[in-house]
Amino acid sequence: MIDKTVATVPDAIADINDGATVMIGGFGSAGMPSELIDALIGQGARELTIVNNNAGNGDAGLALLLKARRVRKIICSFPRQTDSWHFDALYRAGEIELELVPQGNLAERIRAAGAGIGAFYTPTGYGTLLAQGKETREIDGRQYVLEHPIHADFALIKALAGDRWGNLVYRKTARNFGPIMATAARCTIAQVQRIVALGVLDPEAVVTPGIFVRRVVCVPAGAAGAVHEAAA
Amino acid sequence: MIDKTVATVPDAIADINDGATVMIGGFGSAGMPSELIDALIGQGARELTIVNNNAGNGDAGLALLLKARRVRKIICSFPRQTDSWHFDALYRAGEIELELVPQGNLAERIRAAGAGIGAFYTPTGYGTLLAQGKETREIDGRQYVLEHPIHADFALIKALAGDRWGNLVYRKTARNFGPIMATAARCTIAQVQRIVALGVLDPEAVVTPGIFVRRVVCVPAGAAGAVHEAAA
Amino acid sequence: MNRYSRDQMAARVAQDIQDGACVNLGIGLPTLVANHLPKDREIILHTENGLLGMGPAPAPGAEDPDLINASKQPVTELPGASFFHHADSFAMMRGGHLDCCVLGAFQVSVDGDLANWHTGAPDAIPAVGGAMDLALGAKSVYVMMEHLTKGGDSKIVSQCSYPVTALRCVSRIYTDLAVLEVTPQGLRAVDIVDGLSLPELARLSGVAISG
Amino acid sequence: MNRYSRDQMAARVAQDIQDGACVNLGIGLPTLVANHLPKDREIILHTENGLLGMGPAPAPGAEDPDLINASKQPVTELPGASFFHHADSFAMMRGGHLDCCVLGAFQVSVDGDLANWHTGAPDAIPAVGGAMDLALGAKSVYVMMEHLTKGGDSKIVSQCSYPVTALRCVSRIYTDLAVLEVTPQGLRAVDIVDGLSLPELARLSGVAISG
Repeated sequence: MIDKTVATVPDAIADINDGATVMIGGFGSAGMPSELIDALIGQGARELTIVNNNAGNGDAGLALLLKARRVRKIICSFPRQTDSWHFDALYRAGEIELELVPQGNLAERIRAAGAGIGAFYTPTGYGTLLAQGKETREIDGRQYVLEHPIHADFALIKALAGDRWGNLVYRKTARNFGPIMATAARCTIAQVQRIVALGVLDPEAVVTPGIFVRRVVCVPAGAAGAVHEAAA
Repeated sequence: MIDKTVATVPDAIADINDGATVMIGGFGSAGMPSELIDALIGQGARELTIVNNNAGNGDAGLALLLKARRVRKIICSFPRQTDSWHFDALYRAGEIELELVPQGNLAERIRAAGAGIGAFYTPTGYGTLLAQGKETREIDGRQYVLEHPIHADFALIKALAGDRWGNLVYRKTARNFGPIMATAARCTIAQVQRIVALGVLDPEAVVTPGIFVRRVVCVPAGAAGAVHEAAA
Repeated sequence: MNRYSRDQMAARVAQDIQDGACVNLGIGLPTLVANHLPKDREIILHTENGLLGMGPAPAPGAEDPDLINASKQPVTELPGASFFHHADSFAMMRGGHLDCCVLGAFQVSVDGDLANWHTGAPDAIPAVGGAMDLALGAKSVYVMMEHLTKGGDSKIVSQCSYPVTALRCVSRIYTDLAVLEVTPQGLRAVDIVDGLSLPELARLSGVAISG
Repeated sequence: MNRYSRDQMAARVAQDIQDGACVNLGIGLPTLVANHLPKDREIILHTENGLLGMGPAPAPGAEDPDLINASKQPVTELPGASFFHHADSFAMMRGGHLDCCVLGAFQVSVDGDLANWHTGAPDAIPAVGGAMDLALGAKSVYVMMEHLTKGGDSKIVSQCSYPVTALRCVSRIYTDLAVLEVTPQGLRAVDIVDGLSLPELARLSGVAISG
């Protein structure tokens, strides 16, 4: 029998190794798998490469992973925010490597990894600093930059509900990077607000088919979260 | 006010011009927009380039469009079937051009057109007849073929339900090529079994956002179709 | 010198957005445009973090942390809305499906090159977000900005000195002094604030502008 | 000479499919494998036209023309199923997410090259479907075929004479005479039908096979 559910959050992330590339879902705090990140901080893996849209906000989640100096490199589109002080300090001290990627190229590179595409020509970034040193090509009169997939060892994502096959549905704009990161990692770990019986999720509305998910762990919504669920 | 609904099927396809590239959804008969195709036969446009997975079955839909000699070229993955006699006859007589594309490359080239990708490297077809004359490249020790997007002037697709913004949901494996063809054509025309009020479709379960659809026309299911709807 | 207020600029942009358009309003000044969209037009707002059919800010207390815009502010969804993931959202942009986007800028060149993501200052931490995708993806790219820097320099330039976001992408420029169209023959003034002459506008801008 | 029956071949393939695997069964002979999947294993079937969690054929009269497999035969959906569009389905295949696919073949080479889409005959109408994507996408590619052609020629060859589907993609070959593993050192016999010796199998095959 297939059962991808895992009992505890620490169990779910126990095997993340030093030096791993870890994708972390979320756009700001929407869709950020906070409990998985907190467990990763506790678990202690070091020298990580992190893929996320941002570089941490305030004093929570990814920002604390950075503060704990577990991250060697971050691949993201928008590191600079009013509350990205932990990243800012490490960056200015030369203690973290930054690969800055336009957001659409970041998304497409993650999708390409999951889809087995070797590389692709994108118009985004052509003629800018972020395409310096990259191969370019004119196709049908338009200029493109060659971009390569971003593969990961692990993806940590957050979804609304999941089942024992790993099927997932998301909630509103918290969907963002979750579905594509799930396809691009060797081992995708999803925290969900609830685990439902097989067959409960509408097959027409499953966003991430279970084939892309290795582990599902239940993290019920807190007080704030419970409000959303009532509203959903 | 946005109202993409069109009163009649002939109105929906009236402006398809001679020489147009027309994508037609469906995998076999599942998802095939039969009424739109029948109207296109009646409308009379000639010298068409058709993009479909197959090359017509039996004496219906696309097969009849071929029989009527309206198609100059077909781009597909699987023309040869036990009941593809109209295509077979034209092909053997040298009266139709065939571009044979592996099914996954066909899907990805259609998706690339909708996504603004200039070209992409795919492993599929490398070292085969279907990659002859195409550019290849080794990336990280694996061999790839360069493939280009397939754009269309029109896409004719079938969905289960749609609203006046053009949002669509599909039904089971009749989804197949519809969502990606919708993104790749200048003008996408969807026949739906029912038109619903704005807000009826679940925003989490909309498969084709309305931005990709120009026209929606209602074709209620026939006797057989009514059975499916009762079962849905 | 007269100037268009920020709300007047926003209203002027809104007037140029057609009924039925799918539009992305960028961070900052462009968000004001939402308040001025003509009531008799139905315009669909896109936010690149995965929502088409975005509605206005929620009532206080009704904020939902899972329903935000690209600036990470709480928003609402309208009937007809749809949610999608990031690759689909940026495919929508890059694929040329948006009718229009409205962006802020540091500089725009007479050729329509846009600089709006990075000052290039040696100690600045660069951040690009979706700016490059928006700039080249939408059918029409409208820029909203002050015409002059605080130091009095023109933000309309013959060539961008700041790092560019995308080349030859801007269609129209809406400033506190004028509305300019980017044409193959250079900039053309569509509107000028009352009391400012075309030659004076061109002199302030430091580039040629036709009437 | 003894031969494995088609059902014995299918049962032998089924035995090599692990509990929890996501599997695509190709057109023709491989569809028989579904009838032999061990009851104590939960195996998820994929069909490339957009369904994961495919169930068996429906009862007569319960066919649904919107619910078919890649051979366009009516099927059913199991609890846990999901539907997706063609680009997502082939991304799943090309991206290496399927554990296993089972395919028919005209020929397989000792290097694991597969020929199963086209005879190359001058008057043949070529059709490829999803064969090339399946052949290189799945983690393990199992081929099921008769060992010999009707004319008695080996379908296991040193080099394919038919147009290839994909290079070096086949993991195992299940025939009516043997089960062969494709290794970097060449073919290795895993099982041979009762009464057939390894040297005789190699002689019939016309290629070297280790024991």
